[in-house]
Amino acid sequence: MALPLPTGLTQNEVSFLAEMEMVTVVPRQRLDSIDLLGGKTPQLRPPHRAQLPLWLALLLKKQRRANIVPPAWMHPASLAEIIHRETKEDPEAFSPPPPPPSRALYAQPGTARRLNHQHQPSFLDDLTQTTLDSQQQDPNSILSPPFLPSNVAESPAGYLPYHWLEIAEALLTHAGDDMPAPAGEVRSLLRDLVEVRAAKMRSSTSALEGFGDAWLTLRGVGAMELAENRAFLAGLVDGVRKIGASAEATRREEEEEARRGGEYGGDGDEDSDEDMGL
Amino acid sequence: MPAIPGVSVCQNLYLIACRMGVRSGNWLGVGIWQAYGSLLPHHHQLSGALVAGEDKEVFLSIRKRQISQLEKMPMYGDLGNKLVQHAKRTQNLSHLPPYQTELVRAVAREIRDLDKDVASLLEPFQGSFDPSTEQATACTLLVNHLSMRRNKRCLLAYHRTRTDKLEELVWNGADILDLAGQTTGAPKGGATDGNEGSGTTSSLSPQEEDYFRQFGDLLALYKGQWTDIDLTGSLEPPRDLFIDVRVLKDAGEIQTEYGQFYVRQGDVERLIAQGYLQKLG
Amino acid sequence: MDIDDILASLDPHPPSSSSPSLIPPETRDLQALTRHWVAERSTPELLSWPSDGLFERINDKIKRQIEKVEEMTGDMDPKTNFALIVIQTELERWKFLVRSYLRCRVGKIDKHLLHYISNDALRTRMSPIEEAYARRHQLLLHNHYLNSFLGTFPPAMQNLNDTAGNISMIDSPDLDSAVFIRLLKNAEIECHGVDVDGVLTGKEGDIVILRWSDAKGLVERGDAELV
Amino acid sequence: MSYYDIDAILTDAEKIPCTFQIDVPDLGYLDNQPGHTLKAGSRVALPIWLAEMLAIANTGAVDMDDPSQSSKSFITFDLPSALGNDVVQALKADPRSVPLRDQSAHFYALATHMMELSEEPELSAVLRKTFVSRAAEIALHARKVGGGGSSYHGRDGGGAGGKGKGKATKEDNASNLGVGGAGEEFLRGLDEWERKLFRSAHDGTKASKEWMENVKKR
Repeated sequence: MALPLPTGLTQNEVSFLAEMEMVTVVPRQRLDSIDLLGGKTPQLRPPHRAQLPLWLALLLKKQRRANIVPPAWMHPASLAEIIHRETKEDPEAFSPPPPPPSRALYAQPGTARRLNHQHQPSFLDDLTQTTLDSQQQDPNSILSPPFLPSNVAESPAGYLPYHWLEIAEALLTHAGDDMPAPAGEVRSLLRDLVEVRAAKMRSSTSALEGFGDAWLTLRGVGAMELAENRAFLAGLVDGVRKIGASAEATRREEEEEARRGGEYGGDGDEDSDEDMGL
Repeated sequence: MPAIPGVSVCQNLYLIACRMGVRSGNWLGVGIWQAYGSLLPHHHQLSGALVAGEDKEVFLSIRKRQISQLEKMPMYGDLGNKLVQHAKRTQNLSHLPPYQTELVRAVAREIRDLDKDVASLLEPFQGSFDPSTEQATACTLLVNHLSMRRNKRCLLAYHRTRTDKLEELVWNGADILDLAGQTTGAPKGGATDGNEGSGTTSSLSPQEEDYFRQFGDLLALYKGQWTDIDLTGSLEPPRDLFIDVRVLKDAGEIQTEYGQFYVRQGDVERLIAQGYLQKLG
Repeated sequence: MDIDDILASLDPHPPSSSSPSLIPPETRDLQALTRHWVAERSTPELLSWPSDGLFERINDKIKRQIEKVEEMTGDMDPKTNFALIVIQTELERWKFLVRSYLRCRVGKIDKHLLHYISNDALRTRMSPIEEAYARRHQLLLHNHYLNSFLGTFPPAMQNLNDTAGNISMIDSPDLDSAVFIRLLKNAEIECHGVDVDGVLTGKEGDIVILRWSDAKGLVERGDAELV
Repeated sequence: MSYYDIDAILTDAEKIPCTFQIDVPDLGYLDNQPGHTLKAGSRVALPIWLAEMLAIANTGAVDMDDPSQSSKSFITFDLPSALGNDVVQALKADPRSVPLRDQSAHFYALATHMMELSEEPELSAVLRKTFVSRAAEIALHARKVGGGGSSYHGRDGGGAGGKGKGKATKEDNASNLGVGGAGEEFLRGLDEWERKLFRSAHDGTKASKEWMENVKKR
């Protein structure tokens, strides 16, 4: 095997991915811009804040060259709010992911729009051609984790980003002294959160009790939670599909018959040819 | 219509059996049975040439073992199945159990026997065999044909399972000598799983040793296209390359005036082990 | 970073007014590389080798970065020393992404060699190097079988590509395998189920588990990405 | 269904009860009577790989009076006992109480294959429900075991040989299949598909635990 790994990212790979998330640092030393493969790093000039990928921020932190500003969602108040939402307001679902941040538009001065948000056509388009642009929007221009700024200081409180657990563990372990509250307090809140959500993940299998379902939506699930359960969930869904394969085929044939008003049942020949792989 | 293009005669024979199940295309059937018959002389020579005396011994001895085990008439395909059970065990082992030389030979031999049977069954018909009038023979032919296909599948799956393992070993940088160490005391072909004590016979067949080398060369070629990436490097995401260390003793090489230093972990692991350095944080 | 790289990494389309402008091409390459890696690691079948020369470009960049590191080493001035640390750390991250991506692809190709080299449409998913590797690998395997046992078979049974009968000899990936995707836009998803086929009205940001055969279109249109 | 898949091949070796529709002189050995004619009507247990095509294939006999009636198979077959009514009823009653492995190590694969050959709508429904409800139980035990499991993700690759974490994983899971105290009996009764499911859940939990530990180490 060229790759002795299961399909889908492993926990370590997910954690690696999370290290690409941008976080906010407060430098303690000057550091000139470094020309990296992924672009130039910003000049670091104490005490001015800067945004860096987590892996680099941790490197600086370990060398006491910078402090990390934890994202707002990690504040105890925010975590408590999320736990409340997950337990009281909607005990079934995961709490929703953070809304993409908004940006001022270059094409329409004075207008702001959420990042990635589909363009609502407006009379302005004739002037700005933005419809044309957004129609042929390049997929790579749509940002998503780990490339959305969901863990910088400004990112909204009360929402768990996709990589919440990885970010939290990394920051608590290596930047505990930068926490807005005693690390122990944050930790215990996180532990509760992990528990609540693990239970939801488990019960999600029962969503398949209808065992004919074509899909399962897990809005708000975290990357690490997915990594832990993906192989099992996929195996479950695949198993149900395989056991039901013949029933599904029969159902389709019948529906097809019905659609053709059952003109003639004589499609046996074609079918058999397919079976023979001809 | 002699045969369906791109499909082997055996396949056609088999195909017909299936097709006739869904429509009575006997004219088509006969055509192909004839096409099959016309190949017979060639088959005779081939299988005749391949009946090595040694093969026969092995074949019979294994058949005997089978009978005593199953206390019933062994069926075509039973030996192939044993091979696949070996493959199943192999999948769950981290090393490569011994190659089942005898079993492989016996299963291959079974195919040639079956092919001979088919030939002699068809011979009297002089290539004008009509399945609709000779149902019993048609049935026997189909059974023989299916048995051949089955054995082929078992042999391929067994060898593929092992080449998968071999390829993995190449990826992991093992060399042929490591594999010579991959041995077992079990009598060739008698191993039930690879865990017997070590002996001296290699667990690879000569052909497998060749394959191991050839795939190694192929891989080297492919890796050569991506030298800077180091394709055989770790598939675990990189952890910290660098660590904080404090100098405890003068190691000569890397002592510095301020006793703390930031170095590449790989470079100093031995110094840490030897107690010159202490890892921090 | 020379001008060719910048030109090469510019989008075929102008960035839409709603997409973040001013993303430097280097960052876009990292984003593209990361997406390709995650996608390849998450699908049952081999995805298309990027036609925009992304990996050839990245390979050059890595090569040049390695040269830079070699120049910088030896210079033990603590300041550059730290820059060196940062550069090498990032370098290792990129090398891992490319390595894992390439080996994931080779793994898929090895698993279904004949499937990918017997079909023109599928063959074009491989890079020229990958195709050469696949053809050679198939050759080695077939000869190994022939030398080990297949050679003693009746000629008509020595092929590995018979597709007639109840099971084809050419194994292929199970395109109905379950995958996980994130919707990048609101979208209607046609999903096939055992008892029912249905249309799922998905919201931007939804994480959905469904059959790859149902997800493929969305992913190719850029309405969803694999996670 | 995959040509090289070991489990698929082993599944095809499962025997099913068949009845011959015609006399066949040369096939006596299938019924333990080499040299004798295999008489029409004799019941023989044949492996799927053989029975399947013998049942589909057509003797090609032409009935002059009514050509449409020409089709006649060499054999007819019944569902194997593993999928017999008593098993199905037991599964309806309490899916978790049935040791599927005792019926067949490849229980679901066997059933799926049989359902391809003959429509069994009820069986299909029962088995899907069985699979899902047993899966929940499997996950429960797997998390218990995996949570306490030792490291296979270790740098050395863990397990004998050290080459290829995949192998090492399979090994220590295989040895884990017995564990789980109360659930031991249940786990012993898992078929191949369910064992894979168990490993998935087990490895998932284990890998998460180890990731947590690694974060602390770094």
